[in-house]
Amino acid sequence: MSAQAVLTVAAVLFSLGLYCVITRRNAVSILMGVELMLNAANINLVAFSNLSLGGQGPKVEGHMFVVFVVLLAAAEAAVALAIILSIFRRMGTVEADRMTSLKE
Amino acid sequence: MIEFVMNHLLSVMTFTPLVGIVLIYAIPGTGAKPNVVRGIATVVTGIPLVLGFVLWRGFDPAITGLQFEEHTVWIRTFNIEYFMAVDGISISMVLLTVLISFIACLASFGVEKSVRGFFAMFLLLETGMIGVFCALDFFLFYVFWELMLLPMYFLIGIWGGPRKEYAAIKFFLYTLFGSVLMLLAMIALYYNSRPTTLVDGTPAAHTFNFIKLMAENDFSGAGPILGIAFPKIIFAALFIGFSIKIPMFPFHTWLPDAHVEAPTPISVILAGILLKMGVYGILRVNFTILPEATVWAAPAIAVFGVINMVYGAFVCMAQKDLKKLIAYSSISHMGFCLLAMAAFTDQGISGCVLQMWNHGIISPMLFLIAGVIYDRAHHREIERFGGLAQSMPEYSALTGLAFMASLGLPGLAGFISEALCFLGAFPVFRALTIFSAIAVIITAAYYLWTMQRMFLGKLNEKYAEMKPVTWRERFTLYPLAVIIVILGFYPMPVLDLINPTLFWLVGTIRAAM
Amino acid sequence: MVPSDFGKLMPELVLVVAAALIIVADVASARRRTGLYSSIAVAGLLLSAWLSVRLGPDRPQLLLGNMAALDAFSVFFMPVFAGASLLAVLFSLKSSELTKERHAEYLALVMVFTAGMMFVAAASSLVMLYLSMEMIGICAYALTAFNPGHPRSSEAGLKYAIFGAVASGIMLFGISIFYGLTGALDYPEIRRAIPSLATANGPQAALLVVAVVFITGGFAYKIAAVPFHAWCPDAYEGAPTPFAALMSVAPKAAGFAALTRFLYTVLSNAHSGGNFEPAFDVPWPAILGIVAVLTMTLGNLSAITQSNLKRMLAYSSIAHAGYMLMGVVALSREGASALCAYVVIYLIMNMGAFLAVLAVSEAAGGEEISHWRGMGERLPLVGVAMTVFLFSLTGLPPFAGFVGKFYLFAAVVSRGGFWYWVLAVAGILNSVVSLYYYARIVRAIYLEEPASNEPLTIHSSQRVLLYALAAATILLGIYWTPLSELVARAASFV
Amino acid sequence: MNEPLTVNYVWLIPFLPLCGAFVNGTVGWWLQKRFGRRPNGAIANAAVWGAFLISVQLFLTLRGLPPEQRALVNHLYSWIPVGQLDVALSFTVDPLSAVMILVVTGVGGLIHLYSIGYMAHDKSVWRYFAYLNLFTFAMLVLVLADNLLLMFVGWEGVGLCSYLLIGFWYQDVEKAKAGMKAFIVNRVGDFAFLAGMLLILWGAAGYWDDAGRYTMTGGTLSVDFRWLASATTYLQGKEVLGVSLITLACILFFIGATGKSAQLPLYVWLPDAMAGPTPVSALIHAATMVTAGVYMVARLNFLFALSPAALTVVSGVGAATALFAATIGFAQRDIKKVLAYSTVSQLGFMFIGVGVGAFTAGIFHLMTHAFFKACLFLCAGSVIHAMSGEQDALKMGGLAKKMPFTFWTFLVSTLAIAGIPGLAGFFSKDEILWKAFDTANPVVAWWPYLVWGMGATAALGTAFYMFRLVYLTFAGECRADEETKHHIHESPWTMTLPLVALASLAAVAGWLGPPGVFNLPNTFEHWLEPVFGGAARHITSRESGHGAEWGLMGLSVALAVAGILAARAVYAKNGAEAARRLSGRFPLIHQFVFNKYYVDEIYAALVVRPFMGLTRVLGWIDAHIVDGIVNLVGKVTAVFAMIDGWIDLYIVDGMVNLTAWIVIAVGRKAKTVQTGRLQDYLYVMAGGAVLMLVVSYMVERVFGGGR
Repeated sequence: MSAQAVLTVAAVLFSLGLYCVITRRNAVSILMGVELMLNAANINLVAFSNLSLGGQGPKVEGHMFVVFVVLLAAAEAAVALAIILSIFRRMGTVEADRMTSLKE
Repeated sequence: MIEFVMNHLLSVMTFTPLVGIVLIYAIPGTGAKPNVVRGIATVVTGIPLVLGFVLWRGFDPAITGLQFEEHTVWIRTFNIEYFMAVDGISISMVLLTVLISFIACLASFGVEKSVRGFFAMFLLLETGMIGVFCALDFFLFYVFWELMLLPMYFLIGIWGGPRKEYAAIKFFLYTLFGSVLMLLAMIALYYNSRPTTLVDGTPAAHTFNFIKLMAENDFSGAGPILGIAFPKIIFAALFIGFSIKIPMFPFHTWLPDAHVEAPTPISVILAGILLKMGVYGILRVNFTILPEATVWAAPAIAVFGVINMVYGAFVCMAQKDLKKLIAYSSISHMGFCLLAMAAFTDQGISGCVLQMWNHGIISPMLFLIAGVIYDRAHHREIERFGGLAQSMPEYSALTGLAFMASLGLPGLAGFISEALCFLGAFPVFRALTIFSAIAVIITAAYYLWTMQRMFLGKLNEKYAEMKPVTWRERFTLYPLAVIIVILGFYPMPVLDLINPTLFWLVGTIRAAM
Repeated sequence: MVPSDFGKLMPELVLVVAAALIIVADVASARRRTGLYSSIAVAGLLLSAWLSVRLGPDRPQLLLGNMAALDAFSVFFMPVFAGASLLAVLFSLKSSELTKERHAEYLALVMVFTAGMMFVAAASSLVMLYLSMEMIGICAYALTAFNPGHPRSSEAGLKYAIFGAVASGIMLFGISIFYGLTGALDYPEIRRAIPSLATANGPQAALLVVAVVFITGGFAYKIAAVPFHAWCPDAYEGAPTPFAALMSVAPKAAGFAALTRFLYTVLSNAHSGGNFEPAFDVPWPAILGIVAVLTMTLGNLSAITQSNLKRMLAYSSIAHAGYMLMGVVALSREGASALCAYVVIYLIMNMGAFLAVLAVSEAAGGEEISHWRGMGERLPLVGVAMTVFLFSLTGLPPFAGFVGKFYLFAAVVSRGGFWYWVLAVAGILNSVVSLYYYARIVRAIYLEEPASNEPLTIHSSQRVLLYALAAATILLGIYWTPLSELVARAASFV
Repeated sequence: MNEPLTVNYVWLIPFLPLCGAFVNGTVGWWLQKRFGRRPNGAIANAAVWGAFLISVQLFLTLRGLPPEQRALVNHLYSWIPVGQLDVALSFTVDPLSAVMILVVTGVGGLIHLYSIGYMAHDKSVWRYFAYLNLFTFAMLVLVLADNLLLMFVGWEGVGLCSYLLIGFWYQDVEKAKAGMKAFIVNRVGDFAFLAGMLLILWGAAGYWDDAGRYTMTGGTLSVDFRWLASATTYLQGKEVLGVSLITLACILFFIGATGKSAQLPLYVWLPDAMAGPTPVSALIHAATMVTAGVYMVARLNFLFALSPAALTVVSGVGAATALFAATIGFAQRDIKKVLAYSTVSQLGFMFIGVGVGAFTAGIFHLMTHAFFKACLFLCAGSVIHAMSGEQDALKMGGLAKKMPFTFWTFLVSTLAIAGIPGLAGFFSKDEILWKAFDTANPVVAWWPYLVWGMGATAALGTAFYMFRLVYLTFAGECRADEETKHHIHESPWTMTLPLVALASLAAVAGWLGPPGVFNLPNTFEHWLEPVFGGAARHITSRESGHGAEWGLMGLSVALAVAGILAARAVYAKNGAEAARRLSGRFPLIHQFVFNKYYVDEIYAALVVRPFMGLTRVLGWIDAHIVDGIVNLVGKVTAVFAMIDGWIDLYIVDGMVNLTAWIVIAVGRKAKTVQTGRLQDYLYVMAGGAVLMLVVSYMVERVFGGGR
């Protein structure tokens, strides 16, 4: 597996994630887009950990990092979902478009 | 005690007003007793006045260097020093400041709205003003310079006339714009200065010390900024900063608004002292530190000076409000200073500083006069008066004296400085000087016209019963009148003070030509 | 992992322990003993600050296997964070926005948040950086949305969370590419790989640009720089005011600390005289310069039209981030020390301003400018203190804000060069513009008539704090030698 | 040159009137209230007469010295010592200023005396005497000044007093305006004076090179007249802007003189100045102040003598003014206006004198004119006093019988001004005309004939209109109404005594300087010789000879007699009717002359109105454009801020959309950014990140890595 292939896959995944984030109106969907972006990065990290792009041999750091990222993504999603839930209770919607009480 | 005061005369003068602020708020019950506050303020402004007299007597004018030095390290990281001293240029301004502040303090007795706050701001302003004239460290100078902004903003903004808020913020923004340019220039000068030592002997990579910036540095070698040679752009930045204060055309429009809206004592301070800071700054900073650039800019300064003189005078003619008229006349009169300083002749520079002094005496008197009539008639529209000489003879006589002094009538103070300005400028800017002298004619025209519309002719019955000049007003007006007359025939007290230093200054500039 | 490193991590650990203690105490007791929890928090923060000061290393050390740096720089920031959080805790004592029931939660989150910031400032590895930034991020989302009774609070929290998640996603993607390019995640090792990148060309160069820009973007989000600033006003407005005050200062400071460390130690080569140059051909100083100008300009211009004080202060904090970026962009030891100085000064004056807003909004019933009308008469000393803070924020002597501005401009000017001068002039003009909206508040305080003449009172603890902060603002403006020595030491980390 | 002797009491001469002014000005109102009007007048008179006595003492001292040493200096202190410039407050008494101080204090004293009676009913006599004393002070400073700058003090000081006194009855707005006009017109002259002073001082102290750079050569610039006189050789041949420096300076000085001495084109203020009390007109606008210009030219004789061109201008303007003003005198009805134009005309004569280098003759005429014109004005004052304020000569008539003193003194003075031999005016005027004829003009050869011709015509006119006035006022039937007629009375002794004294002087003073052909000692010329001797060397006579002098003298006497006879023929009987008849016959000419050739209106149209227009335009520009620019900057900032919620962010938004379209191929019509909508925020951020990328590339390409 070449670095180029990995990068391409990751980039496509990242772009899809970003696309999702930007176009989706449902807060949950947006969070899912974020997950895609994070996973794009994870693919990179894992791949580069095995490839010797920096001129060194395979390493463990990348794998380790990915574990942390997954963990954190979950935590983040938990907080975000909690907030979404609270909003849903109050406003009956999770559409990001509707939340415009804060503006200048 | 006396020894301490004598050793720290300038600091004591500068910070006594701050002590006054503390007193005003610390003494219980002052909020309900405005007269106590007024009394404290009078004493507290009186102390610098008395010390100013001591300073004057103790000053040896023959020495061109610094006197009454107080020098210590303030912020070591940036080699900032607490450096206060006076030389011939600054002492004249310090004396003017303490005098005019005292008179303005007396004139402030009429203020009825939150008296404590007013005098607190007033005293803070005085600290800033004395500090500016004493500071010889650029950073310290800048701090004092900016320190004046805040009280001035409030004094105009709270105790001013109907459009006070507009005038206050305009004043603030204008001067802040000028001073931030000055800040950049100051930092640039600092970083391009040569290594030197601080007052305690420790080595310093750079310096803010005016004297060292002048004596040990030559900024011709510093790299250009934004594509313009270093001395020139620094000169320009400083000059714009100072010229806003003067105020120089086309940066002058804050002045009429500020004057019209400011309460009388603040107009007095503004015209008497604040305007002088611009010229003082140019002499103190631009002239000494950047002599080559000064020479380069001299023709432009002269041209702006002439525009100020003639344009200001013309615009005066068109004014309907007495205070606005006096404000524009200040613009016109400060033009003399610019023209004269650009000539680099002994007479010119001396005329410039003497003109500052004289204008610093005359224009406060004019504003006090405007205040007297405003207190009685509650407006200042020239056209709406008429024949006041009949109902207020003493007031009319004082006004006449002030007008005559301002239009440069020989025998009164204004003449000597204007004559010196012309004398000094003429050998260098012949055509310009002659052209600028047109201002003398126009000045006579607008003052006499004003005189005629307000005081002569048929008495406007509405103002037939006017309260005569009160004793408090007399205390503010007569000292100035006496000084105006005395200096007209005997200007030596001021000339003696300023001349040696100024000649030395002009000598250094000429050496750069 | 070396166990002795734990000793060096005491400041952070103390905070975590304090957080745990608060939660335990809360769970253990039926009554809400706010005083106790707050005491624990205050004690923890004080202890942490004291420990961090005591840590003061003679020479830089790397802890946890190069993950965290313990050097003058990080040690400088730790007490700053602790101090800021301390203020936030004190602010919260009498704030009606925080219900008594959930005070313990709030305090615990603030503790963890503070520990996170300390890690951010110390992060010496991209892993640590990401983790600690997420740590403060998650706490911040929760704290912003802390007040479920307040509809804006949740909305702000959600926006902040999603925005933060996307930003961290972008940053992580950048990190992953950077990892690919350098083959390392901790700074010393990356630094070793950098020289080989200096001559990068082709796709590698392109990747480098993407990596640097994406990572910078992550930082930009943290410091609320344009164009990653949009969350900031909403979050500040929605968050409980005590936390908004903290958020306007501390995470930004942490972001700046991390950014500075990353840029100076990883992406730059040190030159003699304490200046730095980019180590390879990615024009990040120019980008950051542009970002700085845009940030301060947009922040100031947007602030002009605000009528809600918290929002105005939010935009003002965006503008101040722009100023602080000037210190980073200066790429010199002077720039770093200017940044440090500004952080401290900004902390004092901005938190002071937030406290004043908090106090007055509780006394007068709102955060709009109109609520401040005639405050000079109704609450004279609060008016004075607010005026001091506002003029200090403008950067006028003799207030501390001027010293901060002076530091920043001195750093930029001392670099010289055309673009630095453009930056300096842009900064200086911006500070003139900023006067306009700060003065609007001052105008309301003194120049406008009060809506009613009923005397107002504020809580005495707030009063004392307010005066203390105002006094500090003035004092630091007049005599700042101690501060200048501190920041000079902090900036010596590279 | 000899160092002048030092006398240490000259300063008392101006100081006494100053004290008088001070006392009257500060406590005078109280004195008047407490003790009546007497003390005010007494103080003022004492001050002036004291000064007169000291002047006499100085005159005697001066006479006791050998001619070449006749200069006394009283150096008080360094007034404006700045660098090499050292202007002293110093007074000098030489033969010229001795004449002047005697005239000023003597005539001035008489007029002070007269004023006591004249102002006996005014409600603020104290103010009047304060002004009058102040004027005397300023005038004395002017004539005693040892240098140009101090002279300028007096020069403007008299202008101020003139302003104050013209507008003495300021309640009348027209009078106040007349004062203002006088001051401002004088200021125009002062402007030129100042310019001339600058030019001559710096010209004498150094030189300008071709690049315009100035180098100072001299040591101390004491700028006194002796220093200036000694610098003339240095000044000769120097040019400024292509013109001889001396000529330019002299012409500037002369413009100054035209202001003060009411010459063309700046004479317009003097007729209006008659608004002041009549003794003031006598003192200021006839005897002393208006002659200051003549005195100044005479004082600077050493300069003017070196510039034939400037002298030509002076004599030309003088002659033109003499003639012009005389013609206006024909048609005036106001007794004081006639005298005013007569003064302008006579001043023209003086300028003819100094303009042809006959400085002695000019000063001589100045002195005699002071006597007879002061007398005429005081008589006029006496008449007006008697007529209860009436000034229209057509409403007078037949006063000779009722006011014998006034009539006879008026007649003597009129004969003197008309140039009847034996009286003072004859000698001085004839001397001037003769010198005008006899002095060669190196610039324009025929100039002497022209000047003489104009002068002689003016003399004819003078005789005519003065006698017209005599006949209208004193002859025939009284045309006043009964009420006024009833009040007509001779004035008290304080008023008639000065009349008699002045008339006597007008009668006999001429014998001090008889014409050369009389072969009598010319005391006056001899007296002034030390002052003008040097200048005289530069003036060449055409050597017209005795015959010509006799002939011209005869001719001018004949002209005077002709003028008198003509006036008698027309006005002796029923003068008012004659005047009306004349104006009826030549209505256009009469209107034209009566309205003073509409000069005031022309000035108003050409100078005053454009000037006021300009001030208004500039005022508008300042308020709207200069200030507007600044406000605009402010407004733009504010507007920019206001709309940055949409316009500014539309742009950002647009770019976001653009990049979004390019990169993700998704376009979405998002509206604003700070909308509170999360999506928009994300757009900005993603777009921003992309933008940063793009910019990075661009910066890298364009600036080579951005270092």
